Amino acid sequence: MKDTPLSNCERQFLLKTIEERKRLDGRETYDYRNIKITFGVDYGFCMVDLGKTKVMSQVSCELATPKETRPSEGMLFTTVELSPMASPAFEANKQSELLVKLNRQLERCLRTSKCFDMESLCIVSGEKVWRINVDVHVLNHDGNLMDAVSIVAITSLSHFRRPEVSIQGQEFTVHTAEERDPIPLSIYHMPISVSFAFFQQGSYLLVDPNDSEEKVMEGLLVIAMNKHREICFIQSSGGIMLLKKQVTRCSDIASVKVLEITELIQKALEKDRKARKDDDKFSFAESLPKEQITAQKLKEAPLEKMDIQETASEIINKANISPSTQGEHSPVLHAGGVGQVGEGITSSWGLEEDIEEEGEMEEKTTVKKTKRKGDVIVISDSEEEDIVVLN
Amino acid sequence: MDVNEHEVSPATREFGCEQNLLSRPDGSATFIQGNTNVLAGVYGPAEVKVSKEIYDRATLEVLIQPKIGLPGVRERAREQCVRETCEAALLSSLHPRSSLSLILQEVHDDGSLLACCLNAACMALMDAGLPMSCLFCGITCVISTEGQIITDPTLQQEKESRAQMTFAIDSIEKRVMMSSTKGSISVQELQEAIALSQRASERIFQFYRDSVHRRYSKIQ
Amino acid sequence: MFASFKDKIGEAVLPGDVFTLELPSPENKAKAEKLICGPGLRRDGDNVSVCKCGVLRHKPPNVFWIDSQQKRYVPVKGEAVIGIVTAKSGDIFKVDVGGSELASLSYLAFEGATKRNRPNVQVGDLVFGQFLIANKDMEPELVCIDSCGRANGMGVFGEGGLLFRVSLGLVRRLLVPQSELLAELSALFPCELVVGLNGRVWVKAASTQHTLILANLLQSAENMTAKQRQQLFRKVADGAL
Amino acid sequence: MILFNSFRTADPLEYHKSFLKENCRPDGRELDEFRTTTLNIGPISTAEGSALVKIGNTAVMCGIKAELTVPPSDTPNKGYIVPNVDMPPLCTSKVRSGPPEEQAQAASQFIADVIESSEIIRKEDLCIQKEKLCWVLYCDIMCLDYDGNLLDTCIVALLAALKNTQLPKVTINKDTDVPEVDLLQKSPININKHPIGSSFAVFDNTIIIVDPTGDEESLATAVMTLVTDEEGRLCALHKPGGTALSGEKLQHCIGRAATRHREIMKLVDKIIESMKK
Amino acid sequence: MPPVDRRRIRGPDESHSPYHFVTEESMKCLASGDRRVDVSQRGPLDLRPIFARCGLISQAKGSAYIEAGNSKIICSVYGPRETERKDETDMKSGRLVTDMRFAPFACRKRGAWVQGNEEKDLSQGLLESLRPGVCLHKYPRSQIDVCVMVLESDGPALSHAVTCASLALADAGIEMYDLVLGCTVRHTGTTQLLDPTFAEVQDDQSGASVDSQGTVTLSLMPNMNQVSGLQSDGVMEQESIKAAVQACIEGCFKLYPAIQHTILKTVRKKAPPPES
Repeated sequence: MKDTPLSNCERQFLLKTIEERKRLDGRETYDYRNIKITFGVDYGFCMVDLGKTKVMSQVSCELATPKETRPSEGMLFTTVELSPMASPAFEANKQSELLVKLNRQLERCLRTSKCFDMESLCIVSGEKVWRINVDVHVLNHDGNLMDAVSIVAITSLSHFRRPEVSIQGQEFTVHTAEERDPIPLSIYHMPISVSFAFFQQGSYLLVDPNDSEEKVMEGLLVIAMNKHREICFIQSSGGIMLLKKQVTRCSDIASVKVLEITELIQKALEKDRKARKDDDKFSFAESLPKEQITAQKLKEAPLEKMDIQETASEIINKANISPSTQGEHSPVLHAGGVGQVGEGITSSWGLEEDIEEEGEMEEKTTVKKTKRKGDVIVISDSEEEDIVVLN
Repeated sequence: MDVNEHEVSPATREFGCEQNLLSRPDGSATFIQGNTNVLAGVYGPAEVKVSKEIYDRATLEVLIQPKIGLPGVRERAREQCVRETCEAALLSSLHPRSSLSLILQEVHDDGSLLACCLNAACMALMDAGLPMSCLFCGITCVISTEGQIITDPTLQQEKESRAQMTFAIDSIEKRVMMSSTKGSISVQELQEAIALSQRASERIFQFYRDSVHRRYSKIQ
Repeated sequence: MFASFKDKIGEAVLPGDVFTLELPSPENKAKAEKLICGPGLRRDGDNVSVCKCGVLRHKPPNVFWIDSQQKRYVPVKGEAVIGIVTAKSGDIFKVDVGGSELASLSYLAFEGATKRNRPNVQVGDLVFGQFLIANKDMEPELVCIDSCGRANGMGVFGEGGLLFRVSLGLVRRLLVPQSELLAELSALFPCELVVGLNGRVWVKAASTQHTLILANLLQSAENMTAKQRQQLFRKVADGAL
Repeated sequence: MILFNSFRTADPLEYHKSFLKENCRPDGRELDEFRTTTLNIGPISTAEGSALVKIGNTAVMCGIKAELTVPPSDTPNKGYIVPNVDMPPLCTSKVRSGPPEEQAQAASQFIADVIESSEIIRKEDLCIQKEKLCWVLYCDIMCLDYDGNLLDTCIVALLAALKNTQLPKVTINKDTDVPEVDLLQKSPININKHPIGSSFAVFDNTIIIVDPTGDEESLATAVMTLVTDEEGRLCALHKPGGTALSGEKLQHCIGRAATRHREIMKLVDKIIESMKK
Repeated sequence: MPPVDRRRIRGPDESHSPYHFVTEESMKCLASGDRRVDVSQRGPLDLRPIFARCGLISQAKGSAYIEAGNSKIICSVYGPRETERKDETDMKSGRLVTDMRFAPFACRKRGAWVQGNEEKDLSQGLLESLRPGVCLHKYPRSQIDVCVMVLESDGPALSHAVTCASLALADAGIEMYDLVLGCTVRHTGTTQLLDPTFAEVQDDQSGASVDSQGTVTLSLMPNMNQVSGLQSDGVMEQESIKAAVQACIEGCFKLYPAIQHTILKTVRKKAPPPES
């Protein structure tokens, strides 16, 4: 499917508003859209809404053999998936340029920046380590996927807990959540990416561009940073030329944004932690927006089971009164290992091709054919069971 | 049948849904059954690839995305079930040579996942405003080791059961559109489960109706 | 299922709901057969079944249809839409109207256009036109002239203005004669407004600021009652934004 | 005749319906009549067990290959059964070469579910030594000619091939901890249950026919496969969508499936019997 | 990590064929399998009895099945149909597409579902052998698909595949200059074995002491007496190769009457002669 094309009219209007330092959704130049962070039942699940952009992530772990180069370190695998749900332009299982870029950037953001302790994931050096998988799904694409993906990935990693392992020499036991409380990963810092869109040869910039702004932008600068103002990666794309001044300004803005977002994530994590501690049963139904008329809820309810058995028996009995009129066919055997039943239409497959393994090659087929004719007795509609024809 | 059993396991868990929650798809819905949650998005009628074009009806594609890892053979089989159920409900001959795509994303599986997929699919198709001859809903039943039939089971109940059945029921005559079973089932058990599902389906259809009423409540 | 249509008018109905026509008494038999089913309704013998969810509407004496809030547009003959020109090929333009296929638009289907005097239309431009051909089996065709060959408000859009998308239900509400919403909107700021039945709205006011406000107001009017909406509009008029 | 053939090409659905109206089918069968089922057990000597099954034109070959592996860590006393159905481009013009398409994948999953549900073989029987060694049975089912009713054919092929399977004796050498395989001592595996499938197709929401051909499958509004075992229990009621059926109609189909089960069981038993002679 | 096949049901990550662990005494019984020890039964230059039949697969335009000893091969032909690759520059003549596969249970060691390199090579070999025999210029802008499935492999499969495929092409009514017949000779030291079995091929490789051993596969168009394909593996002297090629050609001519007969029978069945 194709995306709706951008009309000249929209393009011109967008550029004009940007020149007037306005944005379509009423934001200021440096404003982020609303960020909403939701957690689920499982540890390591997180859903992030960045305006209308929606992404979700699930962290899981499994036991694996470590890499030979790093025998005492755990492994981290990140997978971003662009669900065809997110945009009509996305196709399932297609390695698009955007997907490759997002995957690569997320990997740089999390793995290369060493944001959590990989060594604590080692169980037996060189033999068994934890492999942490981050599965990110993009569910609705309204621009700035990179920032949304980086927020959801680091938040779900911070939320995740892995089973505890006790080691006795070379032997180890993995404890279930009932036996021992699962333990969180030790996160050193939270790298968060901040995207800047540039327009008019870099004379205007916007933070957190949405889909239509991304369509008219000339260049993009992504800065990933943690709250200690340490830059984890910078990526510029689109072939714009930026002044040193502009980059430093962006990194200043990024540091403020990262601080805000980190605080937001911490708060959300704290809230969830408290809710779990108070044993507030999480429910997805509770997380539905109550004020919206597009949402609806229904409490659990019993079902009257009284006469179910009678209804069922009745149906069965009724069917048994008129038993199938179709008589059973009796099988006919042609040779050791070959037989047939029924006499509906016969197939284009002769019966004999597999059983003829002996005989002279030359005249074989015809000889066999004639010989066989007398052999096969087909019993029609017979109720007798013991008629077997053998060679 | 004593009344206490109902308290042990409710026939249906808490339901929730939200329609039109995604901005990009033509129709979207999330459906919640207890802790099971599925998100659905629909695009179409849209442009169809020439290789997939059908001259007298729309081409429906269904994609089920698991939460962890990539989809495999099990998802393919489920997609087939959902697709053929939707095809029977949709009046696809009204949009020939076009494509309809339905994407289902597992958000959390706590039992009855296929049923929840069907419910989310139906809600999303309704939201997209695609013409349908009837609605459908999904209900999962399991038979516990004691022989008790439990509707809308949790993952735990599914694991402890000896047999599992998922049905799709149509909204007009409450008949069986889709059936997928696991485990060995006696004929009596099957018919009981169908009868129970038919009864449970009425609640789900009422829930659909209430949701739509609420959604259109502000348009007079 | 339901005895009659009449009780359900103005209420939300779901696909699969079936109405039985009132059994016609001999004298008004002719009348009952004349029932006209609009979008979302299908006649099946003596029954009328619903195939889309939405609100059942009735226009006396005997027109019924379903008003739904869908997003995807399906072309209908005679409807006026805003299209985006995606390509020029030979004597026609290919226009994206939001349907399942691109619509075609002839060079000659503009007011005053001749073989020599071709209209100035570029790829990416917006056009306002109506469907000359639109059915499920054929490629839709747009024209920018009415049956008398006059533009009648149709044609290529000029410079400026903003294009945005709303639901198809809202568009129809904007286009009902004496639409309250439209009246309230135009009372706020003087503006040019073009509404396509395919859910695309083009607006142009005196300043960018005003254009933006109008667009945002329209988009938020989707799920509001008349009262909520008027409150919001009043707030805007008082200069809250 | 020529007119009739062109009717078939021009409007296949009406063509079929005109027969169904008269309670018969284009190939001359009654509505609840199966096509001739031919079974050839053990044609492949390189497989531990094999069977070729034809239902009408549809032909499926199942070959069982047994290999040795370590039992799964969560069930250390069980072996593996790995079924796969493939529809190579050989069997129909609709499939192009490449990985299996949806139909074949769904069939693989269905066969896996039937194996699981019916407990055709106790997986415990495949374990040679707990936590150390077990058999994995690769049940590779290949469609050679596709003319409808793939699932029934696959199940009969699988069952017959499993009945034909002979596993060599395996012992673990205490000193070296290496398994030793004695090809001279082979024994059959214990078949715990005998699942047999019956497929149905629905036309116009009302007419139910058994054992649909390829044409009938593509024109039907719904298809359904019922799998029963010898105790009359259902191992699968597989109806992937399509038009709806009432409980009563299902019950009728279950009755037909029971008759079919007896029929095929007799066939399989007779052939196995004849091979022993 | 190899990419995981998500379109099939997966078994354990690793499993081993029981033949790896066979005890010595039962190994002997394996090794003594199907070989020409007794010359009176089958001489070194005798073919195995062959059974051939056309038109088994109802869905295909043409099909054939061949059984030679334990080797079992089935082939179907689809087309001529619209070519898939439209960008191909040469549209004047048709395209022949071959796909040769082994069923996973066809060999003693279980094969993978995914087409391996060996199968791709064989497909290519099959294509090269068949192409000279087919009047491709009669089918412009179209393609003819030949699918070969080896159900059981007992000895080199390519030669039988060629014969089977040309039978299927004939059955499909594809215009051909001549039939294409395949034959294989196994050369070990001084002996030459026509139409070898798996055991015969296997046995030689274990006895590595022989310095001249190899396999020659040849495809022949018997009426035109032209060789359409020749392939040889292993190390052989020129003289041995000459002899092997001659043996192959003779083998093909031995094969010819049986194949001719099969075709005649098929034709007669399709269009029975008017009864006089």
